[in-house]
Parts: sequence; structure tokens; C-alpha cells
Amino acid sequence: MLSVKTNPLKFHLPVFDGPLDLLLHLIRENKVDIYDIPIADITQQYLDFLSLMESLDLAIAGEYLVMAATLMEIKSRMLLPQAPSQNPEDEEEDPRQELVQRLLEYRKFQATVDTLEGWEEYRKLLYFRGALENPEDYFLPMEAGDISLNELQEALKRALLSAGVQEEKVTAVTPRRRVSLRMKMAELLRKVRSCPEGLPFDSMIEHPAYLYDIVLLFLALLELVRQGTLRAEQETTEDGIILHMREDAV
Amino acid sequence: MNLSSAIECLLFVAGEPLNLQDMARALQCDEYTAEEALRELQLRLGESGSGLQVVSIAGGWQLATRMEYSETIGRLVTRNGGKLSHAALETLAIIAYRQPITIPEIEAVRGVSASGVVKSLQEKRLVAEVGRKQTIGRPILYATTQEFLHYFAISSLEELPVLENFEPEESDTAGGLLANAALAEASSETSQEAIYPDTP
Amino acid sequence: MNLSSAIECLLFVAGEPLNLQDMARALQCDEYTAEEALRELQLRLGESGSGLQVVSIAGGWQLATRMEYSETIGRLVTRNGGKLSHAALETLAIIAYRQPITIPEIEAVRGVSASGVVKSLQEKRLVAEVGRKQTIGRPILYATTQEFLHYFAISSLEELPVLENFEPEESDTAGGLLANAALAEASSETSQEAIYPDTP
Repeated sequence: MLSVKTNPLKFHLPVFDGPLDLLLHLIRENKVDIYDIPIADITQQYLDFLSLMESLDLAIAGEYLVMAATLMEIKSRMLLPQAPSQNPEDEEEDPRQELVQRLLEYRKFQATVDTLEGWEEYRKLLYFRGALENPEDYFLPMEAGDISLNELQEALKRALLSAGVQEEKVTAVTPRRRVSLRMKMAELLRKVRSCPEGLPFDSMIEHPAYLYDIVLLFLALLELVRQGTLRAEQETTEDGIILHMREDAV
Repeated sequence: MNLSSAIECLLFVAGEPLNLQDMARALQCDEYTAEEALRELQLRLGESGSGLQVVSIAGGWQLATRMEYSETIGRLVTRNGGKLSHAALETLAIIAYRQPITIPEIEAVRGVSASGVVKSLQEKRLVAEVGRKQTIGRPILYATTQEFLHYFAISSLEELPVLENFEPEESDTAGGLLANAALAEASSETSQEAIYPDTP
Repeated sequence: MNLSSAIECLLFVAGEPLNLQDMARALQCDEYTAEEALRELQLRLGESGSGLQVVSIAGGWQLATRMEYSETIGRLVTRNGGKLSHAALETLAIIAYRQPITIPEIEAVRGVSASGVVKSLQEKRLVAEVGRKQTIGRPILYATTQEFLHYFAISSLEELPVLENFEPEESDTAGGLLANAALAEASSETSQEAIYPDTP
């Protein structure tokens, strides 16, 4: 259940492959019938998720906003009273119908991803001849004359890129460095380890502090406590949080 | 001179999947004889405890190492190129089932922009341009390649599971390593129409 | 998991001679054990009637086909003779743009061993030895051939597409071949270090 409002810090932010993916997630989490989506609830949760993303300073792609508008439109159409009709056959079409069709279609493909992933994993256990020279050995040989000069150029670019010799494009603005949760956890662990007397959590917050960094730091802390690597102490709610290594953790 | 050993040599030097026709031509025999010799080779490799095996892949047969040696080999060979992302796999699945397909058509299914993913799949040679659709704007049509089959260690598109039967709730367990063989078997009933339901 | 079969796998994927040290490292055993397993493999291949054999070559061991199958293989190879693998194409591109170039320099770019690929390009007459570099070890310098131009249907190297963002080597080895105005111009913004981080 997406309990965004009640306990935001416990919430593990999943990554979605677009608005349809997010909607399917909400439908699954709420255990509702895809053919009879409670549109008002789902729309609310969808919007809550977008505002959560916003509060975490994550960019929201345009497709998500388009879907939000679609949901709200469906919701308002469902609120309109249906004109009574004599003939049940020309009853107005369910405003959710098109969306349901899209969700069903998308879900079919999503379901095949596991199969492909399994095949990919299996295939990675097989090696073919010449794998040492050609690590990406799913590149089958090419027929003579099948290769254009541009492909030759592309091949060199690829080789240079994979050798890590790409020229960095000069940009006027250096974007703020974004670290991952894993990196943040490693950083936190390193600092705590170097402070046997305990590390005040506040000292980890660098100024100027960005909301994103603070949330990430807190998520890192929660994760490390959950894993049993760190112990967090707080005398009273007024005091700062002091972090220790767990004695049994290496 | 023994036919099955000759086939072993052919598969060894080819370095790509060979079909029965290729083998029969080089062996100067008919395809039926080549197929028998191939079975004999598979049997011998298994019985003699060889580290190699014959796999059916990308429409032909190729020599490959057995799975249990992947860790040892991994210490000699560093493989670059990690796994495909979820978005890439999803896009590949759509292309595989609906090919030939245009980028707007992919986007209609996924609900997100697809050109970046398609471009990277194209660079990996897993999909290729196969023509243009005769509609307004003449958008490029994409299809999967031989490398797609090779990448997923399947022999043909017919091994793809039937889309209609897929229930996502049950799929969590389907990803097992050896789903390969079972799926290949299960899919043998599928017809070409089931694979390209939308193609005229 | 069997040591001799594991060695078979290593030799199979390597495509170039491996020495005992390489094998022992991948197998996580000592060289003596690796050597024993190698002998066992030789024995098994002989006894089971395999078309393959282990040959000692250039200070190492390599899997090769047995002589008696060379004619059969010949009938396959002549048909496939013109094919270039992805690795071959990439290596060819590096040689074309950076010629004359040594094998270690190619390896510095590709990050993997290049001698096997260069040898096969040489066999296809797409590249040739053109001299030796005046540095320690006097490594062989390679350059593309007339056949290379034929293969791509161009009349001179100057027709190669300009590589934006990548700089050709300006050093002693550049010679006349890359005195290509367009290439020099395109590269003027980049630094030497960025392209060959490992070259002294």
C-alpha cells in the first residue's frame, strides 16, 4: 500500500517505467479489479506519488503529467450523471474503458520481461569461441560488403567509449552531483566506523543542505539499521541521534 | 574421418550458428545424414564428459561451453556489457511480438518515449530498421535481429511464449534458468499468427 | 565440474594460446595440477575420437582441429571467408584511423587482447605489417592495405568519415597516413592524454 502521507520515510521509492507501470503498481497494491478501477482512489494515490517525487526533488517526466490529466478527466466524466436512455445498447461507454485496454495490453508485455530476463541470465552462462577477443559475443559475424564506412566509424567510437576515453562535453553549468543510496550508505558507514565514540547524525548533513541529500541520508541510515549494521541512539526526542556500529557487525 | 568429428570441427571453426544445410554442404552429404552426425556428436560430448556442448541458437547450431564452467571462464574472460534494463527488455518484448513496428506504436503501448531505448537496442544490434511504414510521415519500421535470438539463446521467434496466455501474477516464478527448455517445448504449438498477430 | 573439462572450456573461449599460468589462475589451482589436467584432456580428446586436439604453440596451448578434417573445413571457410566479426570490425577501425599502430596500442584502446584478431585481419589481407616502432621491444606496426580500400569501396583513406571528438595520435607514429586535414582539425580541441591514458 502506498502510505505516502502517513509515513513518508519508511516508504521505499520504487522506480517506474512510466505512468502505465505506476498505475499497474497501484492497482496491484490496492488489490482492485483492473476492469473496475476505483478511479477516484487511484487518481488520488497517483497524484500523491507525483507530489512525493516532487518533494524528493526528482524530475517528473511529461508523460506522468499527461496521465494525471487523463485520470482526472476520467474521474470527472464518471461523476457526471448518465442520461437515462431507453435502449440499453446505446448506453454510454465506460470512460475507463480505453485506459483499461491500454493497461491490459501493456501488462501482457510486462509479463514477458521475466522470461526474457531468465533467458538473458542463462545465456550469460554460455561462452562461445573467441569470447576472449570479443566479449560482446552476441555480435554475429557480418557478411562481406555488409559494412559501411559509417559502421567502421561507429565501431571505433564504441571501442574508444568502452575504453573510457570519451571526451567530456564542456558544459557551462555543472549539475549538482547526485549520489545513490548505496554510495550514501557506504559513506555513512565509513564515517561511523571512524568514530568509535559515536557519530552525531547531524554532523553528516552538509551545508548548504538539499532536501534530496537529507532524505537520502536518512534512507541510508534506516537501511543500515534495518540490516543490523548500525545502531542509532536517541536519549530524548529533543536530543540528536548518535550512531554506533553494532558490536556483532564487522 | 568420422562425420560427427567433422561436424565438431565445422562448428569449432565457424564461430557462429551453422544450419544443417551449411554442414551438409561442407560434408558433401545430405541434411539427414548431417543431422544424424550432429546427434551423435551431442551424445559423444555428453558421454565423454566434455566441457563443451552443442546448443541450438539463432536458427542453427553452435558449440558452447557448459553452464557449470562459467565461473572458471569468468576468471579468464571479462565480459563487458551488463544486463539490459527493464525498460530495454520491455521495449524488446514489444518489438519481438509486434514486429515490424514503428516507434510511435511502441510508445502507444509503453506510454513513454521510446526513441532513446530503441536507438540503444539498435546499437547493440538487437533490433534493426527493416523498412518504412506506408503511412503519413513514413515512419521507420523496426524488427529483431539474428543477434536478438543469439542474445537470448533461443533458436527462433516461435520460442517466445504465447502472449495471450501470460498472467502476470504467476510470472514471478517463471524466470528460472531452465525455463528455456520448458518454454521452448510449450511454445512448439504456437503458430506464426500468434507471434505476429497484428501483421497484415 | 572436472578440471580437464574446465581447461577445455578455457582453451575453447580463449582463441589464442594459453600458458599454464593463465590456466592455473582461472582454475585456482597450481600449475602442476593444471598440467596434469591438460594431459588428461589430451588423452580424452584422443580416446573419444574428437575432431579437436590440444596443440602446443607459441609458448602455450591451443585447441585446434585435427589435420584430417582440413578439407571439410576448407569447404566451409571459403564460403564464409569474407565475414568480419564485430571484434574484427572494431580492431580494423582502430587500425584504419590510427595507423601505423602496434598491437599493444590497439589493446590499450579495446581493453582486450588483440593479437588473434589482428592475425585474422592479416589473413584476410585487410591489414599488413609495415615496419617496426622504434621503441623498446621494437613492436610490429600494422596498417591497412589496398584490399581494405577495395573492401569498403573507397579510393583512399581520406574518404574515411571524420571522427568528431576523437583525436588522432600526433606523435612520431602518425606518419603521412593521417596527415588528413579534416581529422586534424576535428581533433584540435581534445588532449592526447584523454585518448591514450595508458600510453607513455
